[in-house]
Amino acid sequence: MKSPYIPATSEQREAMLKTLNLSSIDELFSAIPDKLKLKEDLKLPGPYSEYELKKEFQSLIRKNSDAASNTCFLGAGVYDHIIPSAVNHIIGRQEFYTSYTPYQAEISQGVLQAMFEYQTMIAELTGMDASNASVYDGASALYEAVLLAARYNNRSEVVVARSVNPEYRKTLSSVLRYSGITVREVGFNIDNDFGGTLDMSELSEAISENTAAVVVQSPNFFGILEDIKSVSEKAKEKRALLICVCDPISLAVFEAPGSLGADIAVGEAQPLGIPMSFGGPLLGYFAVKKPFIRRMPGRVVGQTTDTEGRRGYVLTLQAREQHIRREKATSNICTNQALCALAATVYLSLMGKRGLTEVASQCIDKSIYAYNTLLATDQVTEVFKSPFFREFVVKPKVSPDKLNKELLNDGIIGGYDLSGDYPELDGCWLVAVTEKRTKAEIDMFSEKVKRICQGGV
Amino acid sequence: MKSPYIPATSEQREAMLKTLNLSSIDELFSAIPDKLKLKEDLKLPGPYSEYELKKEFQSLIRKNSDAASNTCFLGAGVYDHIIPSAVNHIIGRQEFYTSYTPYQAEISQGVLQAMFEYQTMIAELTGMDASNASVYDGASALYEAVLLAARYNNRSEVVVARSVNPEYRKTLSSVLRYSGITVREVGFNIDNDFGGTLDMSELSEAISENTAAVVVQSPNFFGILEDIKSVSEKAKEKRALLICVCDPISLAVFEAPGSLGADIAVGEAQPLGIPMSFGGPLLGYFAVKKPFIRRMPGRVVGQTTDTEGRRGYVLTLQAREQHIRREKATSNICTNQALCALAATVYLSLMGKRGLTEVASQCIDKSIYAYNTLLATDQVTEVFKSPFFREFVVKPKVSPDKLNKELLNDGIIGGYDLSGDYPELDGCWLVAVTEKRTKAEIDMFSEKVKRICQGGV
Amino acid sequence: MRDERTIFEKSVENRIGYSLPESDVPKADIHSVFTENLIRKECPQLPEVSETDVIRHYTALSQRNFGVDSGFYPLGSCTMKYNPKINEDIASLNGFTQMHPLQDLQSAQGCLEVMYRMDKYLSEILGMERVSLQPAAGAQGELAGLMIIKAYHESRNDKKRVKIIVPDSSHGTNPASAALAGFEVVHIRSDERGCVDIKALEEVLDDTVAGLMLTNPNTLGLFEEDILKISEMVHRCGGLLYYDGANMNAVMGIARPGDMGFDIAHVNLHKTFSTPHGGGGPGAGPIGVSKELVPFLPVPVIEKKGDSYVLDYDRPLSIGSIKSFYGNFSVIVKALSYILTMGPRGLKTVSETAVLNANYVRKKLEDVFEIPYNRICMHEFVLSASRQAENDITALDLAKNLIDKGFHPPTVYFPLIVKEAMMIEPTETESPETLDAFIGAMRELAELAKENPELLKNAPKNTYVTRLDEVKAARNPVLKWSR
Amino acid sequence: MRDERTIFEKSVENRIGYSLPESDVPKADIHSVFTENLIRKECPQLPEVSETDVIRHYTALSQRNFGVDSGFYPLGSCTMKYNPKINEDIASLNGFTQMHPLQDLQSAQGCLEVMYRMDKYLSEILGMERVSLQPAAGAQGELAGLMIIKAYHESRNDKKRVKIIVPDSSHGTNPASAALAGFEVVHIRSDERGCVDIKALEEVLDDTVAGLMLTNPNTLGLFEEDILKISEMVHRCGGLLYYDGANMNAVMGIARPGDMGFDIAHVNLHKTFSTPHGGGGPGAGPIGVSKELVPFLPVPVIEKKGDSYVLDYDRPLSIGSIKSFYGNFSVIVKALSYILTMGPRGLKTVSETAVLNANYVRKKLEDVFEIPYNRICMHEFVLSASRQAENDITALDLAKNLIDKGFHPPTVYFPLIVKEAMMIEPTETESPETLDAFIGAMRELAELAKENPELLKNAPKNTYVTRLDEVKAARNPVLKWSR
Ligand SMILES: Cc1ncc(COP(=O)(O)O)c(C=O)c1O
Ligand SMILES: Cc1ncc(COP(=O)(O)O)c(C=O)c1O
Repeated sequence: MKSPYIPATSEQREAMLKTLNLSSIDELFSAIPDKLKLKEDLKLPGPYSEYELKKEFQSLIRKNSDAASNTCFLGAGVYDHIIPSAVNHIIGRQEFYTSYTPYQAEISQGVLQAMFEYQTMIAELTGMDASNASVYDGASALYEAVLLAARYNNRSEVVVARSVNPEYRKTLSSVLRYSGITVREVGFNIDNDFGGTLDMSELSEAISENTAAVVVQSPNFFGILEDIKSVSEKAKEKRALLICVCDPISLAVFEAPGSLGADIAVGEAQPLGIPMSFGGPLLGYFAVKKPFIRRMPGRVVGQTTDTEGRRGYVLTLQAREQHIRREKATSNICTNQALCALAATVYLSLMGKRGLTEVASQCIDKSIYAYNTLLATDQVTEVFKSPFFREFVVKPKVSPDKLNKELLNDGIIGGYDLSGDYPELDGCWLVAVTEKRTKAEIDMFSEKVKRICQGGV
Repeated sequence: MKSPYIPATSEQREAMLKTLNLSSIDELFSAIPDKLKLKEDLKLPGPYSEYELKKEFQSLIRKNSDAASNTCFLGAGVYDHIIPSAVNHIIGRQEFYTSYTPYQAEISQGVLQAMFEYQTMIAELTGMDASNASVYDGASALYEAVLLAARYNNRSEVVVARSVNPEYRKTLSSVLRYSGITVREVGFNIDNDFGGTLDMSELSEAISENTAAVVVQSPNFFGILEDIKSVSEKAKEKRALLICVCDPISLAVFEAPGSLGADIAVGEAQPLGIPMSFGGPLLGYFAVKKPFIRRMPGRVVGQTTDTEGRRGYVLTLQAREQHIRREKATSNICTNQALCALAATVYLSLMGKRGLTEVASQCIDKSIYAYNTLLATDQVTEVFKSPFFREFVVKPKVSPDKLNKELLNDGIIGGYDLSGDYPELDGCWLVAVTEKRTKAEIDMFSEKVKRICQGGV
Repeated sequence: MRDERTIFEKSVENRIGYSLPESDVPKADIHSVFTENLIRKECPQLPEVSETDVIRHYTALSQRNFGVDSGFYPLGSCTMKYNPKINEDIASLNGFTQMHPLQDLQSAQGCLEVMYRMDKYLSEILGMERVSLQPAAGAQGELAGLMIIKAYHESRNDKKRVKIIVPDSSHGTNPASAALAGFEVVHIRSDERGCVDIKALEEVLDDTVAGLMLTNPNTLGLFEEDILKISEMVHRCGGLLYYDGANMNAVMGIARPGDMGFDIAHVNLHKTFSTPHGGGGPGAGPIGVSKELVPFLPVPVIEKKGDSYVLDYDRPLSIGSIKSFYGNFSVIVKALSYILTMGPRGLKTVSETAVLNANYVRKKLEDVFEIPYNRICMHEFVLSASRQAENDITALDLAKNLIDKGFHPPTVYFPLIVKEAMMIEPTETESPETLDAFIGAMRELAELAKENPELLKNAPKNTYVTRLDEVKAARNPVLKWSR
Repeated sequence: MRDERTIFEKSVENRIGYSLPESDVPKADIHSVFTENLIRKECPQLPEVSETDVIRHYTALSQRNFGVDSGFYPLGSCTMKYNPKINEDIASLNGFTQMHPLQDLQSAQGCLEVMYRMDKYLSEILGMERVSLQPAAGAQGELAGLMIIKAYHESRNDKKRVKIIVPDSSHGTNPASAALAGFEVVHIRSDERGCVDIKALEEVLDDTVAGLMLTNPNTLGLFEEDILKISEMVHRCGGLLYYDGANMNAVMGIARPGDMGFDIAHVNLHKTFSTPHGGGGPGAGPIGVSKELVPFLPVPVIEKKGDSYVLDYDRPLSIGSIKSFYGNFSVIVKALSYILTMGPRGLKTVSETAVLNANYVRKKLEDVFEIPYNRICMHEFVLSASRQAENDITALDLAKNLIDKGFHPPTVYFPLIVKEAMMIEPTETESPETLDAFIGAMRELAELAKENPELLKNAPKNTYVTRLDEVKAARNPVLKWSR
């Protein structure tokens, strides 16, 4: 078949076969047993020409309601933040996006230096000593962290707050299933002043000499800030490691986990300039304190010098990795999320310290405004009393599921229905409000919620 | 005002002023008479942040019906062809689009070589000896050509077929208004077998010893092929130059003007990978036979060698240009349409000789199919008998204006209403059908036309 | 590594780089549809290459080119400022790029609103009554403007006005456009301060003068201090004033050509308004005119009628069209995006910073280079390599050495009235650190020109090609590739 | 020109590179909302730079990087084929990028259809029953597959199967993933033909074996001719077969892992299906399974219910989730775009051409390089620089010299069983001319290694940095920039 992506012409193919003393392409496959050879074409559509392809995908996206044409109040781990245009212009440079993992350092200084800068930024945001060059997503970052901890202190239990993102906890349980590590979950306060934060007394009970690590998320899945410092103290008492899951934008204004006793900080860096993309690719970040540097999973870039003494960068500490240590590696990860890490690096460079703080502040201001506006409708009620970041829980008079479906008709992507993950929060609704939302949109949102709840759609 | 596009901080500004021994920015403007200095801010909106800006423009484009979401049968000089994705990926490289005219050849070999390749392709398509590196559009290419001709043979009349694009003729008349050159127009056949082609006997009469050039377009504005060869013979008789306006896609299958006696070939190269963009930027091409090379307007790239004897490219024949010859220059053009010329070069490289022929053939096949299908509705009638390329004239039972308005409701951008430019073709409709249209779209189009004409919208 | 081949030399018979839908209508036999003499005998010899070939070829070419994103680009008179990326995104929306210029205007109200607003905003910035967006570049704006001057005088039956005056420092497009519009061009000299010589002007002003073209600040980067006087003089004798707005970046929000007495002004959107230059174009050169000249504007003019925007072609005094349709629309979209991004305060800061940056560089170079008109300049200044010329180092040598140091050279040998001219325009988008680096490089070159001039003779060395033989190119022009 | 600074070293206090809407809601006092100990004492020290700074900085970095569009990239095992530009355009449509994974599924039917179709198409290509798109890369696919193996045996109450067998030529992720899934790893040697040593396999097969992981063609680029026998042996002893699909580019439309007897297979979309590798990721590593193993697939599984696509989480035997949500969706879109572009015939031509190209290069190098298993190979082959090593020229030296000649080097020192290995995978997107250029370069290097080996010791020279000290980097790791 002729294709613009396969340059060898049939004349050239013939000539190459001749060089090989072969008379047909089939002979190249003589090592494959005859009975394995497909006798018919694969049952696939195509070929599509470029323009037909475009039309085909246009017809697919017509079946989607996206957050560009609808107003998004959904978060729950993936957020609709503003992405500066310059980000895509950089990651769209072929030198970046069509290159492989930088095995050959001398012609990969671009990716390598960018990853070095990424590591620096993540370490700075989290207050940790070092970061790797990314893992798949927040969930996989978490399981890598737990595995590190269990191997480090040779313990077999991990204590996880139920206020940690349920997707992460599900993934963790799956991956730990055959590891000999068990998960012990700790509940959260509901009706008291600390509503929405993890239950400290339950935590104290849960931690033991066999606890490899304690996992806490802040802001937690409900958007509520946890008291990491106290958790840290409890963990340290039993010499368990502390693993913190933090939102990177919140770290512009909230204390870094590294300053609060965390040994490992992990999380989802999608909010840093990466589109939601129906959940992937995301960007798992992974940062540690010094003792754990040589135990990190995945790629790490280090600074060094060339033969002329000039600064340069290489993949380093490879002795940890699977391609050298095989089954003894710190992780199996090979391909990571480099281009997303580059996007985050460009995003953080553009935002700078002021910009990121501005984003975080607006998330606070706008989510508080939305919270108050919603409560003022009298159609939703308060669930937790604790202060939150970007996201909050309320209980509307009609079910979240029904509410969301109705809102969609008005061009609004509603909040997350907590009923499935938290039976005790049946009917509760997790609403996210980023800097991208305007007062007008929030007012409209509250108005629609009010009307739907009042049955007057 | 703080802006991401103005890096100097206020501290740095202060320091710079100090270096200049100035105490305020105002002092920099002391040469400007006080009474000229604006006392108030300009009355302009803004500043908009990037995201607000995007929303603002989104709301503007919502007021447009574009040819991506509607089906376009409109041409009349600007065409809706397929543009391969790779074109934009190349012209989106900053090294190309953010650079200036290649005055400094050694760091501009990219643009220079690309323009050299563009010149080669245009010369090849048109069968001419040389091409310049672009002018603004087809219309300006035409007036430049007429000015060249009049200066060359020192004559003061130009004979122009009325079947030449009316936009071009209007522009030509405007620009010639103060030049001492008069335009004499030649009509076209209507009711005979040569319907739609220029009237040869009228042409013979029009050409005189004072004719600087004859201008003919083929395919002409009605999509109909002209007999360039005969026109050429008539022009040569009186030693007038022949200027041909040709569509570059049609040149894949139709004889090149250079082989038919044209001295100058000009036209609109927008169909070569350049979006319609509401009429701009377009791409004027300009090609000539040898005697006229040093009389061309605009930039020309030439091949040369560097100090090591290696092949390289420079802007050349600059002695023709305004920055050297000032009022004696061959033209006033300075900035041209380089990036569009690059797009055309990439387009032609991708298409290659087979691809361009395929595009041209499909234009022929699909426009013939559309013509026959429309006529078969019995609601439109034939106007001209001559064969056409990509575009044809019919006369529908309802006025083109009404038809177009109705069609738009069905997502169709209808043809061009000829009534304004050609009173004798009142009620006639110029319909373009490119390779982009499918049989289904054409059938739907005919069906809608039929229904509208039958009054059953 | 080094691959000198053109795309044609990479062609392989039968290779393809396209992908088109298969036709789903009956195939016509072209030989039976068209007469044989119309049909091309030999297919045009376009390259036969794959998409990979094309992408690699032009990517490699791009790597031999220097853009604003590559580094400092102080090309005087060209205003090579940074082009915000968002403008590119906006202009590439289907809702703009996929619009046909002739479609029903009710279905193109978004496009018309873009143009209507740009007309208004540019009028405000220029201090003019109305703006036409039709001209595709500065030079075409000049042509339109000069035609308006002609039409204006003719409308008053004043046929003797055949001359346009231009200063000797003016850009070549000015006289060239004047000639194209059918005028006789009269050059006048600049005075010792680099400005219009009032005496010289006085001498040529009479009732054959149609108008004066002026760049202000002029191409030396100097504001014409006597502009009010000049304007008064020209008007008194019945002429009009044309403003070449290539240098608007110096005065936005500070002073307006309309207030200075100019009757017509063009702006180069690809300079002041940050639309990228595309390796030579496309640009856009809208022209603004005073109230009196509005009737002469090119057609169409965009008007608002009730809630709708319409195109007005019915303008008997109009000069007509100087280009198809309505101008370089995409470029206009980018410029609108830029204006909205900056707002009135932002545009003023742009000019202030551009002027500050230019003066800073000037100050830091004045002890080592000759600066013929050395006083506070506007957004750019012109230095002369005349001191260096004593050691046989030309402006061109300095330019080529700057390339090796990672900078795009300034404009050289323009304006014509300064010997060994280097015209330096840093723009507001450059940081003080970048300016300092450039100043450092220039000072180093000045030092070398004194101490070790021969070291400067072979630049550039770090480029894909070394110095190119321009004479050879012009003497025996090779303008296309051939087998 | 040379600018070694990091973005942090370009920071200037108070400079900004962002542009955000101003907040239009009341400002909360963060100190009254949150307790003091939650609030950060010191702002994170991010760079303070302008957009121009950022664009120039990362543009300059990009210019120090080599991509597929820069040239030939025969990195064995990585399938560095050209990435069609249209795939990027399609994946960047708002209708895909701006979708939230948790929004009402009725409002995301387009996304679900993309995934449903990819499940079907990949199943067909692999000869499997169903596919999960969840794994983010090959290694995560392996992990999921091995967990399925574990779950399968456990579901049958077969708890003694604790071992996974991998050949010594296997990729490091195989044993690493097996360990992560809680298995004991057993390595077996390859035979003299470079394939699984049947005897060695025989020896380790018993009822403690959970499965065998195999790459086919293997990492030597050789098809495991005895695959049916191997599969029969493993199955007979109660084990399962896992297919590492990194090398699928050799056999699309020609043979299918499912038909070979494999029970589970992953494919790397960022290799075979042409999604760009992004400088290290993201990729996608979907896994396909046989009918028997469908119940164990990760959740959710996409099903069609009437006219709608739905997500099925209610799968009691499922291994659960190994990643958030549904996989690297954007990458999946690009791969779907690729499959539709090629169609069934196209994919077959891809594999045929990839194999032809590899054999052509092998043939043209076999007289000057040692090729340990020199027979018809599949899409890649491994040569050894052992002859050159006699003159002290290593595979690494050859690699670094290729850089200076404009090529990305092949994979070196893998697989581990070949000394001084260079693993060459040209892919089908390379033209014969490019292959010839590479062959020429390799032959020239072989010649130099014989005649003038010292000339090869200092490469690369034409790069931004020369050879880098990796030992230093690892000994005293500097993993972040600090003041
Ligand atoms: C002072 C001056 N006037 C006029 C022009 C012509 O503008 P354009 O190149 O847009 O035609 C230029 C551009 O170089 C210029 O610098
Ligand atoms: C043979 C083989 N198996 C597995 C992998 C791992 O795949 P990934 O990098 O996608 O995790 C690779 C990639 O390098 C490989 O070459």
